[in-house]
Amino acid sequence: MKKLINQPEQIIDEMLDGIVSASPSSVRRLEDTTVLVRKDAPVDGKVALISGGGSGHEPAHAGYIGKGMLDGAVSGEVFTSPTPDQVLEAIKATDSGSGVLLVIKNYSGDVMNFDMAAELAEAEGIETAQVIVRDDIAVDDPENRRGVAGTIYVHKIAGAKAETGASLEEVQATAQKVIDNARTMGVALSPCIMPTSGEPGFELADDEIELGIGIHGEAGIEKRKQMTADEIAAELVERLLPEVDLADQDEVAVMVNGMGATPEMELHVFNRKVQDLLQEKGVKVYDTIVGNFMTSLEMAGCSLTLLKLDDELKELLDAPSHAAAFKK
Amino acid sequence: MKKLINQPEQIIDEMLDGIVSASPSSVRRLEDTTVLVRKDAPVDGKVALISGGGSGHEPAHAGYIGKGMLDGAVSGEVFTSPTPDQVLEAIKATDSGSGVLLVIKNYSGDVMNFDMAAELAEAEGIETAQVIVRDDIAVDDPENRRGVAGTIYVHKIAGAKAETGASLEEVQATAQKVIDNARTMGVALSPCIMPTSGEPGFELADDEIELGIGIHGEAGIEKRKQMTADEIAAELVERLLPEVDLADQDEVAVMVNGMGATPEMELHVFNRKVQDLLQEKGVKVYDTIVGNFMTSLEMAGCSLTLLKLDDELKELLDAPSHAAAFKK
Amino acid sequence: MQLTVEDTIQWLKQFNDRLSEQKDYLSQLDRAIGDGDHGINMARGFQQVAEGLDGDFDEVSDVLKKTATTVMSKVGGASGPLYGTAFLKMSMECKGKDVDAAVLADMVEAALGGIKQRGKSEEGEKTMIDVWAPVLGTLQEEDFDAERLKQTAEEAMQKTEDMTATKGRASYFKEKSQGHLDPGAVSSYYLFAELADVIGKGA
Amino acid sequence: MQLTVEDTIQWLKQFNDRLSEQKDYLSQLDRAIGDGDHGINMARGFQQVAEGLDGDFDEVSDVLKKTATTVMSKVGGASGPLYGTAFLKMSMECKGKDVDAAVLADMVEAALGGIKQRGKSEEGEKTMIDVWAPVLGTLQEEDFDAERLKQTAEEAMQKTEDMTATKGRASYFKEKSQGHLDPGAVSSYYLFAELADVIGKGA
Ligand SMILES: Nc1ncnc2c1ncn2[C@@H]1O[C@H](COP(=O)(O)OP(=O)(O)O)[C@@H](O)[C@H]1O
Ligand SMILES: Nc1ncnc2c1ncn2[C@@H]1O[C@H](COP(=O)(O)OP(=O)(O)O)[C@@H](O)[C@H]1O
Ligand SMILES: [Mg+2]
Ligand SMILES: [Mg+2]
Ligand SMILES: [Mg+2]
Ligand SMILES: [Mg+2]
Repeated sequence: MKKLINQPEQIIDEMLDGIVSASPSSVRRLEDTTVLVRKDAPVDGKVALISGGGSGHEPAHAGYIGKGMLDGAVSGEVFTSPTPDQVLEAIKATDSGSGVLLVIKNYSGDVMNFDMAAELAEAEGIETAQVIVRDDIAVDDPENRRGVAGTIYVHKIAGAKAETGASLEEVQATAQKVIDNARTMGVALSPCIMPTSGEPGFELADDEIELGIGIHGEAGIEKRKQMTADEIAAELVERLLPEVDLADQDEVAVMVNGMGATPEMELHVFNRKVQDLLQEKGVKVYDTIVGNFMTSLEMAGCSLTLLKLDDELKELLDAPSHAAAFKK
Repeated sequence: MKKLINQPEQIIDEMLDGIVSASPSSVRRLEDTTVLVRKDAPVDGKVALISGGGSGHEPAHAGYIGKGMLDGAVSGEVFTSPTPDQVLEAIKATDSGSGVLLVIKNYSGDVMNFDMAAELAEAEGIETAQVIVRDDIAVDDPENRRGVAGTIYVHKIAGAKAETGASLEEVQATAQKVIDNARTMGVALSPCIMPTSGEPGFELADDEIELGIGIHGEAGIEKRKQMTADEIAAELVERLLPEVDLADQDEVAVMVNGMGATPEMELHVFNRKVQDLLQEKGVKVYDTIVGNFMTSLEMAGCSLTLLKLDDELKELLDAPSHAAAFKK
Repeated sequence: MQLTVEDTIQWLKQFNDRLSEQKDYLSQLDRAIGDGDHGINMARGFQQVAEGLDGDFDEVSDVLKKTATTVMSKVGGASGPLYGTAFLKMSMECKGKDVDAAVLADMVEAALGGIKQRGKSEEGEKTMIDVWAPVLGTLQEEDFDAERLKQTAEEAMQKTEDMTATKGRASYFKEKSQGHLDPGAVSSYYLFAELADVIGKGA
Repeated sequence: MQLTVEDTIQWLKQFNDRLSEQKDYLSQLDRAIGDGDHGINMARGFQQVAEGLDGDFDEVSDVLKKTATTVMSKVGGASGPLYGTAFLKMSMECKGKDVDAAVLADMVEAALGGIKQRGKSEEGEKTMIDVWAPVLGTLQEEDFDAERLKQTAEEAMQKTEDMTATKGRASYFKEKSQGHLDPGAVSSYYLFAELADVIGKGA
């Protein structure tokens, strides 16, 4: 697999500089770290939002930095959680005195590293709060569910909440509400290739797809014979709907997320069936986004996220955002 | 190659319905056509912009429909120009009486089909004007150069001009100014696969890249041994700079465009070197965008576009846009 | 010779059959020096043409007119407008006329003119024109001969192999376009081969 | 037995050598039931540890403290905080003390407690804990024996093969995680094997 890179060991460093050089007026890098923050951080009187994790999920997480979403993003090596010292730097650089919310995806590594950073921040007198995203229904045990594309909604909605001047506790509560109401499931048509080893994360035969994948090139829960876009849409919708627990008047937000190498054309074909199915089942769709939001390098496939909305979430979802990867 | 599709013959139809179902409040499809237009088309007192071409370049072209950019987009089969009757429908649906500008990429098929549509429109008493995008310097003869990613700048800037209430002639002149000042070159790391035949557009050995590719899976001008991201950046910058003809105080806009399957991480790595090189050479960068703007299905690789700016172009580039794929 | 309404319908149906048989071959030719869709484009369009030929037609011109509009709206790409224009010009040329050898020559002359104008191209640029032009030469000779028509088209098609493309997608390949047949020239050869076949049988 | 500052440095250098030798193997183990980076993570971090061991250290605790901070800031993933915590707890436990067999047992006990707390995990969940816990058992026996330490670690590591993962990335594989060694258990085995080697030579 050919990649548009230089030394694999330099890839994160070079990526971060590349991101900043594209948006020098809105994003800056903390020297000698893998942390990017809003150019104007810390923002006075505002709770700061920090997210992050392993790299390879671009535009997550740095693409979501900007007014209305994140104040900072911490990047680890490819698919490897960043270390506590890096997270701490992000916390220190974005805290305006109003406290910092850490948006953590539910992986052992992310949880532990961010948690250690929170302990270190506490020692320095900075108040932090955490939310742990666990939207991936491919994992049965709700406690053990991974954080995947639903994280984007947490950034967007909690980010908008923070812009209202809400307290750390309030922003945390809103973020938690998003987490409680977001459910995702994904499918891979082909694996991604680790830049360091040049090896695929799993093997798929020419006529196989992988259901219930995470976002780190790890294998999914089930291999299936190749299915059509419509069949995959039906499978995901059917698995997700019981999990979002909709009452009659509830509306949902829909995210069709490409895993990195799926042509946008195919995402639209997939979305068409998703919308048809939701309509058939009487589910009202308030908002839909289609694109690459939380990727796994050059994996082919997609994930589907449903987020149950209430009035607060709708208003915050519609609020402006200046993030490079999520302008609103 | 696995694809997230149903019947290959249905792919365009389903994609178009999918796009509309994601943005039902901003885009609509003209019944029994492959034309998408602004929901509020025709827009009173405004010159309309129509673009289009073969499909497979998503988010081009329908993703650029919206206030500040296109009024309509016409989609052909994958990599095949749409037919005159379809273009005519787009013209009729978007003309408010102020005339319609056709943004055409310089391919025999596109030029002929849009031209025939213009003749038909004339017969119906609708005024049209045309611009022909030819930014791809991989083709030596300037007259014969293909239209590629530079087309996005034409959409953006001429679209903003149209929103000012400018006349058809003025909008055409601005579009032509963009064309005269935009230059692009691309490179492929792997070919794309035609959904109909399942065949790749060209063959590349494991250690080869293809320089000077177009956007239709056609082969490029030169096969090269695998190069690093920095080497490719240097090659493209060196070829482009003499073609943009910069004076001392000139500023440029930079577009790093992914061909469809290149992880965004790699685009940032590539962009870093581009920016370094431009800085070294004393070229002032006014604006940079990095992402998938004009793709070739799941081709891996990227293109680099440089656009020389003047005050008018800067102002119009900065103007708001509501297009799904280019919010500003 | 005489080309009737039935002959014309037969011609177009045979052409469609040939295209659907050779669809992959034509696309493969186009993959070498283009974008690999010529067979798909032509087969898609002429399938529709064939399906529209069951109605009543007063004269040859009407059949060709209907063909032209279908081709223009169903083929797409470069070949759509070019074949569409060709059929339209042929239709206009024979309007109100019986199609004998002389009228046929005039029709092909009009079509060739239309293709050149639409494509802004000339002979020798490695396109379908390089079949249409020699075919016109043959038709303009005194004694019409179906076999010679077919042979001329075939030889002309073969000659595109050594040419260098300067129009259409193949032109991006410059010298590398040599050694490959032009797909549009091959489909044009099929068109005239089937015409020769129909006329040959009728004569 | 006695673990000196030099022994400790030697131990960590040997561990680093072992990790860089086995980097691909560890990553391959992680590819089967995780995300394929355990070897890369560990090798990256302990390379830095090894490079930082050339300074002057007053006591074993200082070596371990420095190791802990380097591991925490250079390894990342799940193994970073876990090994980092382990070394930090060991360092705190032996502060101001000479490291004999009894202190070593206390150190591993503290480390194991730290890992469990940090990872919210217990024995039997197919993680590195399943090596650390049996190793602690051996160290807590009366007569210290380097060879037995190594054997215990090795057997414990082997036993993770049949376990079902309930923590970390491997837990997503559920029953399918059976039949694969846990990568963190294997790297922990290397850690104790090199410790046994250093102590064995010193004794
Ligand atoms: N400018 C032109 N003039 C004449 N014929 C042309 C021109 N451009 C293309 N062609 C013909 O069209 C054929 C290609 O048709 P097709 O593959 O269907 O369209 P596209 O090139 O748009 O994919 C070429 O083989 C050539 O014969
Ligand atoms: N919660 C946990 N408690 C104890 N050990 C764990 C836990 N999670 C993971 N591990 C250990 O970490 C190892 C994986 O480390 P590594 O691959 O470096 O990190 P990651 O899983 O983040 O990619 C596993 O093999 C396991 O031994
Ligand atoms: Mg990892
Ligand atoms: Mg084509
Ligand atoms: Mg073609
Ligand atoms: Mg791992």
